[in-house]
Amino acid sequence: MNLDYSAEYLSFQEEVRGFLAREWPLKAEEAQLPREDQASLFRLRATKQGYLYRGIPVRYGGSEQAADPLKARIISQEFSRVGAPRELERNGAGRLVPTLLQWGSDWQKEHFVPPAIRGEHIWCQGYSEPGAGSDLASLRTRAELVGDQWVINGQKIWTTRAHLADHMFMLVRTEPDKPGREGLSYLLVPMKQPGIEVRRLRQVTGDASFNEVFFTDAKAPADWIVGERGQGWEVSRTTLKFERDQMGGPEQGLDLFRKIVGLAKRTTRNGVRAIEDPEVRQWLVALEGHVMSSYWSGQYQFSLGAKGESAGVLDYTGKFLTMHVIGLEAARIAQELIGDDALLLAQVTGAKAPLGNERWVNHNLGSLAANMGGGTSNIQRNIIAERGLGLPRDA
Amino acid sequence: MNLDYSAEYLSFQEEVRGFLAREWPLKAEEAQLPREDQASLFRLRATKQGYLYRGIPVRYGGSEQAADPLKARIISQEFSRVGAPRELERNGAGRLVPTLLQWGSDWQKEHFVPPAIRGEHIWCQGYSEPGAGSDLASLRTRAELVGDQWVINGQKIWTTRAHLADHMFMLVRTEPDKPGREGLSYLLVPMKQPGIEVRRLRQVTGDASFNEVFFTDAKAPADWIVGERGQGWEVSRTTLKFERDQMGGPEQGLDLFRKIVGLAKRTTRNGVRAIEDPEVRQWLVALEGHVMSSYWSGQYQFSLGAKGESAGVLDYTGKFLTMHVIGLEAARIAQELIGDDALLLAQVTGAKAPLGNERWVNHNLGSLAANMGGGTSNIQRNIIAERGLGLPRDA
Amino acid sequence: MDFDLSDTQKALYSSVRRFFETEAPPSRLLKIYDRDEGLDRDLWRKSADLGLAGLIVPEEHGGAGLELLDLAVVTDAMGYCAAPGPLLGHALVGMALSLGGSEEQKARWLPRLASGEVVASLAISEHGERWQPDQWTAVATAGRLTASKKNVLFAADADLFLVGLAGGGLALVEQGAPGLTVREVDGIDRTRRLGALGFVDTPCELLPEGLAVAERIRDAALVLLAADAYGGAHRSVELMTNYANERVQFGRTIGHFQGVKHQIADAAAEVEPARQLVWYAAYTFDHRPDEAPRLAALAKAHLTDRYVNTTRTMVLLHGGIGYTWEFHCQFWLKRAMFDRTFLGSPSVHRERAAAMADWQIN
Amino acid sequence: MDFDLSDTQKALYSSVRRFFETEAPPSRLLKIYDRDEGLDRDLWRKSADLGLAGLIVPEEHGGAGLELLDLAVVTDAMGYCAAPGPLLGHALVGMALSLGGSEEQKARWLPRLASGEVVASLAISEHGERWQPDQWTAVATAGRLTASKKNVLFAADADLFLVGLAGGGLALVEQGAPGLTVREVDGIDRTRRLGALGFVDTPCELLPEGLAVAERIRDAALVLLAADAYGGAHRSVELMTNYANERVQFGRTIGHFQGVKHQIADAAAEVEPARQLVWYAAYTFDHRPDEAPRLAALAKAHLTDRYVNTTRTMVLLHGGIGYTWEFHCQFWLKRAMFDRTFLGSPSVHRERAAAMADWQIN
Repeated sequence: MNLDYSAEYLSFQEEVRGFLAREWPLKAEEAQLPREDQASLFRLRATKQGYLYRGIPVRYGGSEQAADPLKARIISQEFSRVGAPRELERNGAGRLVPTLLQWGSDWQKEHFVPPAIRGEHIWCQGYSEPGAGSDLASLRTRAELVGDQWVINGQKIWTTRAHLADHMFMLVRTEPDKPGREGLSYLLVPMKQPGIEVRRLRQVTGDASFNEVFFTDAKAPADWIVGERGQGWEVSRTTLKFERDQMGGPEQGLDLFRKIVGLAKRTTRNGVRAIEDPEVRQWLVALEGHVMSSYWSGQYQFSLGAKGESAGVLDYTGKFLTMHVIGLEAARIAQELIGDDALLLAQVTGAKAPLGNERWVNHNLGSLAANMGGGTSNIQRNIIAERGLGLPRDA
Repeated sequence: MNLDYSAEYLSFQEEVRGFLAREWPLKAEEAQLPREDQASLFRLRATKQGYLYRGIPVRYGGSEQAADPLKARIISQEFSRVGAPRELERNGAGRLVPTLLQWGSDWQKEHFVPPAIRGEHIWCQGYSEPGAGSDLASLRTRAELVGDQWVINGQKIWTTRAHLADHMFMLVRTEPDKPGREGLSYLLVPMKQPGIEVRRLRQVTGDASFNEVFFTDAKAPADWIVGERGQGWEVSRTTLKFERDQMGGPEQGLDLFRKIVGLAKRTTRNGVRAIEDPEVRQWLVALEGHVMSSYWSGQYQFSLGAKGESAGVLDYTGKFLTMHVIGLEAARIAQELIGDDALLLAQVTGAKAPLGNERWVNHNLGSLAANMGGGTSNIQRNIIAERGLGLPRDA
Repeated sequence: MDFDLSDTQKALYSSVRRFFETEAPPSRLLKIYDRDEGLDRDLWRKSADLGLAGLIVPEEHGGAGLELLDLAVVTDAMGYCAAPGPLLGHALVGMALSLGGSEEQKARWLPRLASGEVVASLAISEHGERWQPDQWTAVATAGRLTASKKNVLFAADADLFLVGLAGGGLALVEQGAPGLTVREVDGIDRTRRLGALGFVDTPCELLPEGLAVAERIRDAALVLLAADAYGGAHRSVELMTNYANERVQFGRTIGHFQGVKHQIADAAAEVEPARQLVWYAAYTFDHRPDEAPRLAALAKAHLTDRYVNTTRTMVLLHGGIGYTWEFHCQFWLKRAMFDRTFLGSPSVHRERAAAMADWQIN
Repeated sequence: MDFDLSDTQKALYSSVRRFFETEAPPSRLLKIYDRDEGLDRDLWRKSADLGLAGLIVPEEHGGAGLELLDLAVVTDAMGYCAAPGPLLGHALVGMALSLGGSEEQKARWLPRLASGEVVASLAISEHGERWQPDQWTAVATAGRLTASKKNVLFAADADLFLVGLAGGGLALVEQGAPGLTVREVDGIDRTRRLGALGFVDTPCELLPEGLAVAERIRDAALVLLAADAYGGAHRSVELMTNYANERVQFGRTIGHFQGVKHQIADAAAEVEPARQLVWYAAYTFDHRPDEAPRLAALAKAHLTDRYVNTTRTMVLLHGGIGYTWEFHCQFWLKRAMFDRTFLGSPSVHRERAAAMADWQIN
């Protein structure tokens, strides 16, 4: 066990720091560009330098570096330290791209990967349906190959950013005579067409980042299928895995913990600063026990990953601990700390994000939403029990 | 809503108080009798007065009074106030007797009820088996009618007081060709015979109140079956209902709460009396919320019962709340309060019952045992969900 | 000796529940959540016609002269429906006037409160978590008040405010009085709108009775919040049960899954017996005043915690749909958050209950 | 940069686990629980032959010269097996001598401690929950000690005691010294026997270094208790999983029931990631001493709470059999209760961790 970097990596760290000192923030007139353009420009340079999109071939816009988790980690830490733009993590670059690199045709990779990692295409993910939340095998939206086009009919729900997206990657039923998962295919679909209607769904916070998407004879070219017909379930697992990895990381718990501590310093309880209240201190340190466990087990998983080893049940518990133990307990503590600010509703949309304690009301509500992104907590428990511990699957 | 007694009941209360003032404790040379004999003598007099065994016909040794829950309650409260012996609540008087009154033959009632309520026969209950804890339908101990005798082979477990008992009432499989519950009969069996071997099972407290009972060609007379052949399941429900009513009553929670408060007064935490510690006070009042809910919903159930009405889901939640919410939380708080006395093991058997704080270690262990008497907490949850709320039965 | 509601109380519960189920179903609640309508005067008038506005106003002043337990039963039914409206504050102002007003004040205001013609509200909360009578700091001098109050129910719509003063004094201020400004805030529970009041040299009229009345009002309010919380938590258990019996996943209704079943059973076991704690707290308010302050604190702390837990479980169990603005879960989820916070959080009242306990003394 | 055990440490873990699985299986533990045998000298000798007694004793004094992390790995494996014996106190006395003993004391004692020839134990706890160095009150005057200590591991069997003194001083007392009386008590966890010591004018020998060493010993002890707790909690998750895969109820293994499954999953999610918290706490002890006291407190509080929760769930999930003396559940259930209480409860260490936090300062 050694938490220090070796000389090779210390020198790589220096190199990255040097690059960042030169390149971020942008200088002179470049600094006058709109924020998004600055980020794009910087990403291009960082990719050229071999710091971003390291797993993606150069011909698809990546930097094609040998896999080196330690270097990746140093880059991530150093970029984060100075607030430099990192890889896009949205549906396109974060979820579709790894899937295409594994399953896509050459044409698909050439056509879709570069604009996705540059953020030029916005992608949304069409998995959930009203009748099938956690149970993807029972999806009913169907696609039929008519001539050289897929014709799609049905409905998707909980589709983040569908109202902004250019494309969707989706699971559709293409083989009606095959049961459950075997009848599904993984399809890419252009969103801006007459056959697609997007309706926004508001959340309990009043914010609207989800959508329902209705398909009525919507079209997609025949060769926009990823993998074979009936292979959709398998293809989608790549994406789901990336999704799971993205949510509930160990740093997330640490960040949240620091914010809660900050809140306890600013608020009052029983006439003293909340952070001096004996009960609050017990709660905070009890929470910190989970947070530090999550963080250091994350570091362990990272070290194993770097050696190509599996972390066993930890591969399944991490997200559950972060979202369902730490997230819920943090929400509870925050609600205790903010006193009668808990009577306020925070309006979060865009720039109107609240600055007062009422933002913790939204956090409190948001801790419930942890359900939707990656399956409900009960599904997570099943996964821990079945895949992590080898208990039998539900009948 | 009225929590006062009407004039009729106030006068009944006076009558009971007068009786107790005269009759308990025993006077003169009667006061020199062994404690158990004093109790028996007093019970006889109280039964004659119509205060005990009110639901049991005079010819079987009861006092045969008209059902009056309010009077029963007054008797219970007044007897309890002066520490006078009440009805025996053990397997015989508490469980077998109501079952026999409903299902038994005249001969069985005459023969078994009087000695049971006088405490002359000690009964044990033979339900659980090693392979079938909560799942009585899968019992395997069998009895075969050979001539005028049942011949019993098999094994029972978790049998309280089997090492002391004269008789057992048990569920045995008499109809091997019928499935599950339909093959069971309810049998009375004499314990002191060569075909029965009792092995004591110690609990984690070191105490041994449970047993395993082995049957090898054990015998019972043919007419010691209660109800018909194959009706055992139905007959046993009477007993189970009484068992459930006996465990986890609302006063139990109140008693426990008072003891925990007493403990918090005697112990120290963070340099002050524990009862002055802000965190302990929060725990205690939070626990009291459940305790008072349990107590007053018990009073409500009592009032409904007196009117012959059902309390719906409350009929199923009471015991769960007392044993699995209140019991476990009280155990947790006690463990916090006793500090390093938690390192001690209390020896509880008989008169060696511990007087120091280490008795709470046994309470802490005992809160886990709540499982065994009336089914595990998960079974209780199923019952609440299925019978109380109408959710579907497990497949 | 009978610890049960009377037939009249049971009928009252049913009729109030039916009334709000009809007049304010979830579709109506969604409209209220969507549009900043303020007080629904039509609904208020109808509920006043039902007798709710004057339920505990003495009969000689035009009310029904009932007890807190009756009002708690009504509040339980309203909690079940997440019923919108200003009844909580309104009824408490009526109680304060009945208990502590001068004969002239009673004669002037109570009949109009009982009929619902005048809508009243309590203005007691101050900045810095000051909810309790012994914490109030507002001072009235020579019939003039300069102060500010927050968390006032339906501040923009009420006609009459009862304002808490330092030392537990109470004063009446009419809407539109000189120097009175009202600022509405966007509260978490839109069925119970909130606003802040500013008073600058505003004329006010003191009630002859002070602290003792203020404490009674506080205790009554705590019991009513507990009653609302029970009603809502009970409804949440029902909603979960119904959903579990309808929603199909993996080929069967999710009520078949033990995980779901046990979550609902745990909620029911915590919530259902607590209704009788509310009843007993109301009963002590009406008949055993020595026990009442402690029971009120205990009930408010216990029930509102149960309510928050239960509504959170409800949302989790519903998955995505339960988290949408359009679906009905949010009405109870947010009402629970309101009930828990309004008039002081559970931990505040637990510490109060501890301080009042007999184990405190001996 | 590699946050993982070394291959040597992994091998150490496996061999220690295998050793105790073979030498002290549940059937052997039951015998220890049943008969008051005191220290099992045969087992002790064998484990000393394995090198455990001298693991962190410097090589020049006959030990293996390893770090606390290595000892924590051993303790993890021993927690997994609920291994009986005095290693905890013994190893800490060796550490104290290494860190704070005179050259003469080291030369005299360390080789015999490392070989296991001498069994050592810590005598630090005093009446009134005084576990921490700054709470000790025992005073030695002119090499003579009159005091009493409780909760001493294997008090009747140890040959050498390290006694905590007021101000954090440390003194050696030999078994059989004049004025020393030993009283055994019946502890909850019979794999780690306890006794009380009385000293009346008993000769003792001070260590030159005081408080700083005492605090290091305390931190090491906390980390080791946390490691034991992880090992035991991990085993408990395994035992539950195995039982759920074997026990048949209602026609299938109970692992099919979601209720059971989710209880085990919840336990695993809390327990498994906490192993790395133990590692990090040990790592800071070895390499980042500024962070070590806080991490030790945090780890002890967190792990022992997890351990108690998990073993209770384990017993509940086993039903009746889990509650019997004969079945193996009790070894871990009681060990958890021991680990939680010994050297101070989680709430004590949480408050210490809070007091040491950087949020305390700024």
